[in-house]
Amino acid sequence: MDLKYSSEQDLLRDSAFGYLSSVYDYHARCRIVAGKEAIDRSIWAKFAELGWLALPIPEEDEGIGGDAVDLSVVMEALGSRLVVEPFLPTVVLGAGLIDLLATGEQRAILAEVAQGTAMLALAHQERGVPFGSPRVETRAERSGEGWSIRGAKILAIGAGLADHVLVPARISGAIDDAEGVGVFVVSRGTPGLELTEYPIADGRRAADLSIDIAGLSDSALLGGCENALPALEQVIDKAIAASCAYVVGGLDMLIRLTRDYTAGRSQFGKPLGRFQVVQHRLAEMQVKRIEARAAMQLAAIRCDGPRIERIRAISAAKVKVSEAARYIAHQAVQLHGGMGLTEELSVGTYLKHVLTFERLLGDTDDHLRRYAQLLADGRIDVRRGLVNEGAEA
Amino acid sequence: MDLKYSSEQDLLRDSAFGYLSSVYDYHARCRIVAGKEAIDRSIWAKFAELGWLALPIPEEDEGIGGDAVDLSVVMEALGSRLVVEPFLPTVVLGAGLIDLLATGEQRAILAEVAQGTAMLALAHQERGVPFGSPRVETRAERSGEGWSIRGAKILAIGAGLADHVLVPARISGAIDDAEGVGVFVVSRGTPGLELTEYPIADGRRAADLSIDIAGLSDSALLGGCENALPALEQVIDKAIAASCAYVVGGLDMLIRLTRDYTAGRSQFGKPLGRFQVVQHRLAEMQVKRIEARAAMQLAAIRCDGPRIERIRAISAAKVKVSEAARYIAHQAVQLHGGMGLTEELSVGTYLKHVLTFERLLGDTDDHLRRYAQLLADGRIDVRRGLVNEGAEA
Amino acid sequence: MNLDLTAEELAFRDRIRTFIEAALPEQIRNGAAVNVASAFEYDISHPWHEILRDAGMAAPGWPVEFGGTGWNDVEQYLWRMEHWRAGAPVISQLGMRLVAPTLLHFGTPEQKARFLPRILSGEDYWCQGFSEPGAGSDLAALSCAAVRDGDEYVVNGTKLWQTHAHFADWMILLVRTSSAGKPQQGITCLLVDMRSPGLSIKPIRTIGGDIEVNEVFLDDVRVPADQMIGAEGDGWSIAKHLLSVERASSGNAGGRLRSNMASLMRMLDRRENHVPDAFGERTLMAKIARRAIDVDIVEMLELQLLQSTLDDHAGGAGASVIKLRSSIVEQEINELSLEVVGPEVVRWNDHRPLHEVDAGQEELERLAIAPQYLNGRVRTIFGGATEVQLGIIEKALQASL
Amino acid sequence: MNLDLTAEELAFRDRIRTFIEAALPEQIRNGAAVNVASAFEYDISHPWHEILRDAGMAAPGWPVEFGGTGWNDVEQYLWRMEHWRAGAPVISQLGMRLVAPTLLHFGTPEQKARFLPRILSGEDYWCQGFSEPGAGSDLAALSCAAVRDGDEYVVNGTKLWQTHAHFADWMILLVRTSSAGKPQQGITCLLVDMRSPGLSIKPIRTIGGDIEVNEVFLDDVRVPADQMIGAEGDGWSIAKHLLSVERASSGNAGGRLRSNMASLMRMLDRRENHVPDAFGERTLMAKIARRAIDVDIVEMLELQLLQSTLDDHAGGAGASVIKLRSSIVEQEINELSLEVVGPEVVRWNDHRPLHEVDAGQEELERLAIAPQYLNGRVRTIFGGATEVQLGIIEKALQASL
Repeated sequence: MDLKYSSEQDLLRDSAFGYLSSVYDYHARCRIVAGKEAIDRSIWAKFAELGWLALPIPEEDEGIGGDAVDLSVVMEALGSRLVVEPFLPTVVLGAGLIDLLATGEQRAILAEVAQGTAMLALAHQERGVPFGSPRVETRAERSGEGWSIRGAKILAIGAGLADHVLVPARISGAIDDAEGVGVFVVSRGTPGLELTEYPIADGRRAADLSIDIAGLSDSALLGGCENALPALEQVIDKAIAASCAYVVGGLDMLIRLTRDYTAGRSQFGKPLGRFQVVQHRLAEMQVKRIEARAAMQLAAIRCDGPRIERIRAISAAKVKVSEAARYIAHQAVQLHGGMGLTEELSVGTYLKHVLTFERLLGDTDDHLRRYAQLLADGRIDVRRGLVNEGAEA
Repeated sequence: MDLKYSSEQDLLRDSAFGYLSSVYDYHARCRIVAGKEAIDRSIWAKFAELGWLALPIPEEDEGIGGDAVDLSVVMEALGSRLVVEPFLPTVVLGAGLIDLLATGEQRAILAEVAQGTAMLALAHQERGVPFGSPRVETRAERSGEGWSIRGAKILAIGAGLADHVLVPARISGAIDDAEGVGVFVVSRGTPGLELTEYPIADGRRAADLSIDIAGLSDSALLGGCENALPALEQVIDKAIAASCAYVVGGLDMLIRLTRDYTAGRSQFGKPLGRFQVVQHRLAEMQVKRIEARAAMQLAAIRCDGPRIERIRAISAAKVKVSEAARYIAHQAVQLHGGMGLTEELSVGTYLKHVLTFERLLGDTDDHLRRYAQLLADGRIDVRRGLVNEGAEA
Repeated sequence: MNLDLTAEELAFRDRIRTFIEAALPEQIRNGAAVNVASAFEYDISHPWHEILRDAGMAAPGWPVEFGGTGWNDVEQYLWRMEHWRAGAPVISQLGMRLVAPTLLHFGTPEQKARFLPRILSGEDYWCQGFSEPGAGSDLAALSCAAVRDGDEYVVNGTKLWQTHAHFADWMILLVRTSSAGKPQQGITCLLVDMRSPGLSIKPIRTIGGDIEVNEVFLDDVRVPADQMIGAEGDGWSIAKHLLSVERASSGNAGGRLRSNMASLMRMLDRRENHVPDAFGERTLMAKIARRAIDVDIVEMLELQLLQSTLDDHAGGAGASVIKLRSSIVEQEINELSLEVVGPEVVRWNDHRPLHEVDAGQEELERLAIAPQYLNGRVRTIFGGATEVQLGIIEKALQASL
Repeated sequence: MNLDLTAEELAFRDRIRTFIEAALPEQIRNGAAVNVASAFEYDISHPWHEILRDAGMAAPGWPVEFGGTGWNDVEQYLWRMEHWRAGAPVISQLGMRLVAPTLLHFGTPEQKARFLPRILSGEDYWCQGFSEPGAGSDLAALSCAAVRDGDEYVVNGTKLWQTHAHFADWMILLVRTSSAGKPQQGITCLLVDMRSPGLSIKPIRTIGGDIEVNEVFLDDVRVPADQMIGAEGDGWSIAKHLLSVERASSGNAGGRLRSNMASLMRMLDRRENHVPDAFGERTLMAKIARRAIDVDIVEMLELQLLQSTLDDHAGGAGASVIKLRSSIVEQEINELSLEVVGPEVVRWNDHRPLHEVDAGQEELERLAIAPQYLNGRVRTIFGGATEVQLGIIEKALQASL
């Protein structure tokens, strides 16, 4: 049992927080978001230089071979500044899914990601499909040596920037079958791939995809795999763990901002921070943050483990972090008074990110249902503690 | 539109609160509960004298002909002192159901109730049957000129005291049919009626019934009615409205007790009541009480109206009053510190009543489901306000 | 007790319902439905103001001699309910509901004659000048100063959170005319022409993307002394009166909340291609029931306030209870709306006002949900923050028997 | 990072699991399962104490020379987890976990030699004498006074909330020996024989029906001066140390909460004749999931504390966060248990201890749910009320970078 960061992780943490605090204050972020692409490519290049983009990529694919805890360290730092560059879609979702599925030549994309020369996106969401459902309406059909794909996807974060978009499509079976789904790599500019890009609430960009592609090469199907939903579930779980770390980074910032604002601002003749209800509110925020952080770390630890324990930790984290984040962001705005509701301060932007975090990758009820199902099936035993007890138990 | 008490209701209110404050302090209640019957019959006689037992009974049955708002006035006063005498089972449930169903000679019981010479109970709950379900396992069968009844009931409040117990039993149809249920009047001592009496958490007593009765006279079936479930639903709704009033009476007392205790008790050098978190806690308690009171009054107003609007108001009241009561009772205990957890003060007894209130007659989830079903069916229109708009709207 | 309308009230209700249905242009109704700021956009509320004015119904609460309708409390209540029901905007919030009552109560006959008709007609649009960067909930701390100079006051200072100041012709301003005595003393109320030299406005963008509030800078702004309300030093009691009017009239909260619920139910009905998941759907419906119950109870509290029975049980703090609860319930409905729409609620369009965006009404209504939620956080901050209301309610509780 | 046990730890865990399974009498396990007071009943915990003593495992946390086992932190953690898992009671709460650490830290060699062996053996059962009618969370306000008279102190005053004082042989008592200076000064710590003349006990019944706490009256009680811990006036720092030990060791909260969840799941499985209502059942299951998640996170916090990483992020207030959350989560599990059992949870039996009632174990477990909920309200009051913990957490937040 070891819950301490390794010395490498401590270094990574210092470097990540240090670098971002030097280049990524709120005003810098506002400028980036207002720009044409809504990202800063020089910062992305620096991410590559610092090795962050190579972090979870295996060493044999020119990566660093880090684990989910390493990833959580970087995500927490990114979240503390609400970094908009597409780390999650490129490194966690895109490279993560390629790593799980791709074989041979297909894996070359991983080196491009590590070097910062390729951005990726995952376009898995279809309109009206609930979290965790195996439903895939987008269809892939054999045509000669290759594939043709037709369908539509929505809310693909970072797809407008992506050099390659990963598109799950149904190769066989009925629309809700658990098997028969493959993931295709579709490169930017492929005829028949139409992207409609738009901002989402927190300033990042997403795109809807209209897909009517013919003649995609045989090698576009990752790993030749026609049973990719388990890998998709796994990579989405990793993305949830990473997103939780990102949010937790922001929560720490929100609490500091609020503590400092209430210390400096007087009302009714004394600093707001000396009113007992404000003090207890800050303490409640802190308690929820500490819980959220524990949940996020548990999720990172469990990310690469067996499925049931992974789901138990990931869904727990999504539920706890969502609840904590909403409470903390609401109270941060409340305690900043009117100022918290303006774009002049960063507080509201954190709230906007919390809004998107809560709605994407399954909401609280979705995750409670997923957890409850495992409880009802007896696959989660409430008497079992968190410590891995080995094969016997 | 009139939300003021009538002058008669003001008088009734003054008399009810006045009488009970003179005879029913916490220590008097403790003595009564510790007694053999766990009620005080001289107080019951006084209730009769004051006209409370006759309140909802029609004038033609030697009653006063009051409405549900009149009843709520008395219930609120009874609840402020946690009166244990069986007003709810006798007057609201028992007399209420007889009034709805009984014909001819059967109605004579109403006069006995009004005069205080008969106590009643309703034994409708069967083990494991959810709130609102039409399921009745107890069976009644014709035998010659009369009836035989077999079955079991649980948690019949006040049944150990009752001169007559009202027993719903299935006369025809499958176990879950909406029709085919009648209500039988079974008098104390009827052979084949076995009662097992026990206390419930708040000090009142209930009984389980084991029923194997033969040769019950034909006139035992109230009104000869074999479709009594709608009347049962209606009288249970009335009992919920009345119980809400009872609880709200207690909440007022809890808040006063807590206000006064925190004003008198010092900690860290000043009265507890001067700590801002205590002040805001008291205010939150007060807000919830005021909401609960509004819900209770709406329920009383709607009690005798059309079914949908009745359910809308009754289920709303059960939900709001439950939530308010749990919060207020918990906080009252918390702010009394250790003292709130002892039998020396009355605070904990109110909490015990809240516990029973929440669990009986449908819990919060049951009532949310009932309300949600009407919403889903379009029978509650959220755009419609509370003001009765006449037939057109 | 009963909640029945009399035959006369029913007839009145039918009459105004018919009137509003006929008079309200679809464009205004649609615009109001996608209004994401706290106040209704000027270009939505002003045309409706003109329609009501022409119908003689712009100022129901005013005395008849100034253009009021002579309706009683119940009729005014029904009027407001029907507004929300029809999806009509609230007009001229500041002028009608704050400045006019203040003038009626404290103004000179000349001031009434000069200002009221132009508020009624819509010629003058008003904003308030109370809050300052250092004085929000705590008005007594205000420092914007006015010095008498002959027949004029010379005003210097900064005001913050002036809703629609960028549309306004006039501002009702609180200034400090003396720093002697308690801070509540020495506050004075002036009416200021927004075109006065030395007055400038800095719009502030909210997190919902809207420009609704402003910072207003006063640099040697000269205000004629006959534009003072009451006497020098009366400002505190005028402001207190005005804020109590605001609190009491912050309703019709029930109607507003019902309109929020109606919007939520529309979102529910419109979800496309929703894979039926009985449990998820029913869970959502139970949550909606929870909010619907809250709305029912807020409305019941308002009816109790209207019938003067609420304060018996709230020690006089009934309006605070309603303000506190209605703002929280509104926020909770907003949160539930996010959940009802699901992932697609994160789509964002920056253009304001949203009703100008070239898209279908259904899409606009969906795009409105996230900014309404964000801007809606203001409900528990402005107009007396939740923490302030709790303080008022507690004091009332301590003072009650 | 990982949560794996080493092979040695696994072997240790297996060994103690096997030991407890073999050693724990069913009667004690059943009694513990229907224990409705906060502490385990004396007649449950004492026999288990004797079993552990005979096995040399009564005092794992003590130094080996006094009878400790020499286990490291992880091993002690596993030991406690296995206790909860097996349904074993916690033994001699006060003596083992409060008095002994205090003696070990502040006691003279003579005091250690005199008292520790008898705590270990179970011969002496201890209670605390800190709180007073006027000094609960605010210990500095205590007024029970001791005056030196030769080799003795003469004590007069009243103590309140003494858990199991009616079973105790000894009491660790805080008294005021001086009223000069700050109220924290002048507090002294004495060890008092409960059979001393002048000492009397008034049992207090809780709302759960139990006699667990007491009021203790001291009327000219004479205490030999060699039963003082530390010096005169050291009482405040001794109490602070002791309370911090209590807070840190208030765990294994995770194990306790898991055992509460296990009881809730048993109630769920046992519901008789339950008409299947898929929606209601699934709603309940989602609520149970919510609580199960809370338990997972409390346990994670405890593991972080065990590994000394929690306080980095809690500014040193990690133990307070765990105390606060574990007490609230326990209360929420209790509330959910009421809901799981349904209407029949209102049945009441007055007899205590409940395990003496002549009924089946399943019925007793159901009868225990309501009193456990009621008595469980104490969790957020005693051992540092929630409000006190919030104050500690806020101070730590202010002091952090």
